[in-house]
Amino acid sequence: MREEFPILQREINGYPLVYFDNAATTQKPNSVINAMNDYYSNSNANVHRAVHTLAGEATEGYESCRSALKARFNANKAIITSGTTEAINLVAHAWGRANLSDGDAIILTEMEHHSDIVPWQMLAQEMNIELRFIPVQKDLTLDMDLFEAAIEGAKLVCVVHISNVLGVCNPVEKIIDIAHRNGARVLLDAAQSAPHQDINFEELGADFMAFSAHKMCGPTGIGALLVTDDAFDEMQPFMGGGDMIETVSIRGSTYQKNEQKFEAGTPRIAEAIGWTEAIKWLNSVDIKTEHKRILNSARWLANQLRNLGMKVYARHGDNDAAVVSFLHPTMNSEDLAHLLDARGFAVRTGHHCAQPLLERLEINGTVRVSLYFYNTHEEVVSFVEYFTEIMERFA
Amino acid sequence: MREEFPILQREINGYPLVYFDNAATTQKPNSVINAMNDYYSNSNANVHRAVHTLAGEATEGYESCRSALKARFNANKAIITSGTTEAINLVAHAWGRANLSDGDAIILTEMEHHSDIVPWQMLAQEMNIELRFIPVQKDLTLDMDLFEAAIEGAKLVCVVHISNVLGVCNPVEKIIDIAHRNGARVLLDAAQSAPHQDINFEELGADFMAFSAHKMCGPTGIGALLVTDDAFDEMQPFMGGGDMIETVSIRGSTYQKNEQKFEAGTPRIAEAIGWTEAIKWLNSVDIKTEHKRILNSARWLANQLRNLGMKVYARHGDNDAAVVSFLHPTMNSEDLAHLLDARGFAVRTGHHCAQPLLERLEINGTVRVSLYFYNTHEEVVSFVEYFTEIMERFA
Amino acid sequence: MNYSAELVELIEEFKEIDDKMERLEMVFELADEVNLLPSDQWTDSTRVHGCQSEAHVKIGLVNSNVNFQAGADSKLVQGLMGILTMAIHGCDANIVLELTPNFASEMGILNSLSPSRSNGFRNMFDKVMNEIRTQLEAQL
Amino acid sequence: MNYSAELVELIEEFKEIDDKMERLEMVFELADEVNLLPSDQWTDSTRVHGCQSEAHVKIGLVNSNVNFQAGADSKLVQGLMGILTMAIHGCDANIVLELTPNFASEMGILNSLSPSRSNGFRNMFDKVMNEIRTQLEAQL
Ligand SMILES: Cc1ncc(COP(=O)(O)O)c(C=O)c1O
Ligand SMILES: Cc1ncc(COP(=O)(O)O)c(C=O)c1O
Repeated sequence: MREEFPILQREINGYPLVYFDNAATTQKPNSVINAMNDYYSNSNANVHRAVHTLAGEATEGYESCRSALKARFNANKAIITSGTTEAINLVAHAWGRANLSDGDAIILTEMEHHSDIVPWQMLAQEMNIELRFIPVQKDLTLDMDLFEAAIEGAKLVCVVHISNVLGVCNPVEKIIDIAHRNGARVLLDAAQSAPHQDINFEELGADFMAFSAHKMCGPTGIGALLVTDDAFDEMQPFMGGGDMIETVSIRGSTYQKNEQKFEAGTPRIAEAIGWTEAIKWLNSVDIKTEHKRILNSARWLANQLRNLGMKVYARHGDNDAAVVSFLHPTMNSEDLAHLLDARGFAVRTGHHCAQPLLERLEINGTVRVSLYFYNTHEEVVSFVEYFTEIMERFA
Repeated sequence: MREEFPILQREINGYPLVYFDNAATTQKPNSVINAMNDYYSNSNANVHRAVHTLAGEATEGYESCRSALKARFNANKAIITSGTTEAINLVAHAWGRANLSDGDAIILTEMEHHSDIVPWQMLAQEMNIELRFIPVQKDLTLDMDLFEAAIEGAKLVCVVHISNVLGVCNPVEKIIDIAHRNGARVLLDAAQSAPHQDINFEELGADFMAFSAHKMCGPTGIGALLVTDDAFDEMQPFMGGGDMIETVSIRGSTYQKNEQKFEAGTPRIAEAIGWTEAIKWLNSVDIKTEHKRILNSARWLANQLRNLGMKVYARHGDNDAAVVSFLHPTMNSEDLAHLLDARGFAVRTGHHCAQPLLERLEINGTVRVSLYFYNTHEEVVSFVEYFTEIMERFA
Repeated sequence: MNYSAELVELIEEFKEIDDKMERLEMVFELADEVNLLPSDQWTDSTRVHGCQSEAHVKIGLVNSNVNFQAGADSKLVQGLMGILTMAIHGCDANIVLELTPNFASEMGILNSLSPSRSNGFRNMFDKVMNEIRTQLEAQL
Repeated sequence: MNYSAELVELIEEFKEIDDKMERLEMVFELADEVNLLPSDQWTDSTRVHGCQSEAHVKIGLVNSNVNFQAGADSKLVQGLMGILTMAIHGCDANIVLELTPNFASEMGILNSLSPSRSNGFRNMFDKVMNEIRTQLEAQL
């Protein structure tokens, strides 16, 4: 698999790149890079409504992404956005502003990424809506008792499927069940789960699901919102422009009926074509086996780091992601990351766009190792070896 | 120049591609394609805040786009968006909702693209704002007397710099002058002018300027909004998420002070890197000379088409774009486009996302030939030859 | 299903043409095969949706034979209607219902058209088949 | 400007190191050169903005000689402060003001750092120079 990813041949400071920043963004296989290259070199044109050959090819390429998304995730409606963040903002504007009113409540969790917090804070301020944050417990799980207690009066539940900081997979089936029994819709932030699991959207039962291509081997600049037919019917247009309208006159406009209603302007054509290939690539991976493999590496790594005196923030249950967030008792995280980079190890430090979670954990940030399917156990072992050397020389 | 654009080697139905759909989107030179390729193959990482080498390279690549935009257009603030459409919607949400109120007026023109109409119709409905459309006259220019009469009470003037249907360049200096003397801000839709002119944003004096990379040899999925410092200070955040915040807590959030405030979520990294190369390419072109050359070809084409009995909708003054919109007296435009495609000629038909303009012209659509710098006069001549053949065989 | 001799011949003729313009030219010529539905009889119920231009079809059953009238503001679309005319007009409705749009693919005309046009053809085909089915059922 | 002998030597030493980790190690060691500004004296006015971690600097002029105190929660940042200490501490303020951040580039340390860290160094450098300039002017 590794030879399909050209960047994995790269050297950093004379050492082979060991890319452990996959929760931030994943690398791209040749098939994805080449498809975009080929599009720009052979088929580039604007989509929809045009008659010429290139426009036909571009339109088919763009729409193939929607088909691939619907097929992979078993969804009826796939709106293409610029990423998870825009997908969530789309729900806030297109669904939230039309379906919520003064005094309604939205449930969030303390584990949310800023992208699933800030849009709701802005909406809450505009519409006088109450935000209820479900706390994260000492064992790094959500307090489900408090969730059940908080559900009354809530119209929407926004929950991260897998935490990008902890790798913890939340009990979303249960959350969806409780929410629906209480008449609340559910938005799933699947930015971290879509790359790591086979998700059946219709079966899972969420109303909205947001995720980004770049975290699942696809290009930057594109993502999607899956929506059930019912929720789709409740959505009002968000951004206005070309492609999302049926007719425009100076007296008023009418809108498209399908997903294009929410895709104003020239869409992300090359990106859609690249993403289609990334989905094909993911379809070809035995995700269950690969997930088990990298999760075991993560468990091993967590233990090694604990033995070296690190504080590790992870659970590593079977559905959790292969993410290891940790802190050195005294050494500054960015210093550590600089030293790791000196030998080619790419890890992330900082607040990971999840400050409320860190506030609950009473820390400012972590060092985060996040694995993906192209990572090997040997890489993890070499990480531990070098990490041990750093500890001996610097700590 | 042509050999820099790989797609221009392509054959369609056994004939060389003659790409005359440049107002819809332009083709990409190798430097742009290769830069993105290289990014994904060697430097792909998420931007901002990370310590490792790839993240540094990605961040520098992304920010180089902003620098290139500021330098090319002489602007202090360049917000990166997904395109012209999102840039205009950003003004509507971030500036419009914060600075307009019940009873205010916005001036638009009948020449606007749907992307510069629908966002304002949506805002007008939400906030009870009056939209005043400046009519297009028989000679295809804006009625400036009516504009002067309409300016009173207007807080914002939205005007397309160059019409994508007619190629007509509007007197934006005069419009900006009148608007500013009456205390109205001006949003320029520069989707068609940014690719064809050297624009000095500060000197021109507009408050906002929106345009797309894909129409100026850059990638899909990215565009920009230039903003003056004054107008920037009046803008409230639009979409919420990562990167646009300074701090987030469950009690509330604070925002970035610079352009990132309006760039929520993982940005369009590869696209920014590609666009940077496109801007470099454009900087290397002698735009005045090239513009004159293709404009002359367009004038010649317009005359030939008139001689063949077509109704041509164009003015072709010195600042107008090399666009020729026309109609056959009886033959269906899409039929014509299909026949043109049979010999490799890519033209666009339909309403070009400007239905109010077509309504004023009392037509449903046009056939549109739009030239760019890599087009040659020989291509235009061969177009006329084949067009003549079609007329003889089919009309 | 078995194609009519006329349709088989037409498919063969199309297959022999390599040049896209000539293929389009042939489609244009087939516009004359259409039993024209005059534009003053175009209504919302005759309209084929999802076509970029105006396209209208009307189905009648004479005994159980299909009577197909059509009209469009595009000659190309009307040519496609001409092909459909040759495939179904005057034929027994029960046999017609076995037809799939494959015959048009076999001719190579669908991939000579822009995706929106070939979608338009499929929409027209589906609408015609649905009408025939409804009217057949109504006769029972 | 002319660098102090100490600084020239340091630049040479850095230039000889190819390995990034060793270069970082040397920066770490230079953290000891800093005249520590204790964290209870960190205030908003000592803070270097645009640094990811906490970084604080304080300038005093003894006659016209620079007295440089600093502190950070990152040892790497403190090492950079150590380098700056060797470049300016105890030197004549008028001479120091001729310094540019070039010496750090010459050492190759800036491109061993992430862009945010090397920006942080530039911000620190600018803040220190501004303080020196302000205090010099106040003395006049
Ligand atoms: C004048 C004008 N404005 C706005 C747009 C919208 O640009 P985009 O679709 O790239 O957002 C276009 C292009 O389609 C245009 O020509
Ligand atoms: C859990 C989670 N939600 C949302 C996001 C935002 O995704 P994007 O930045 O691609 O919009 C991320 C990634 O940064 C994430 O990890």
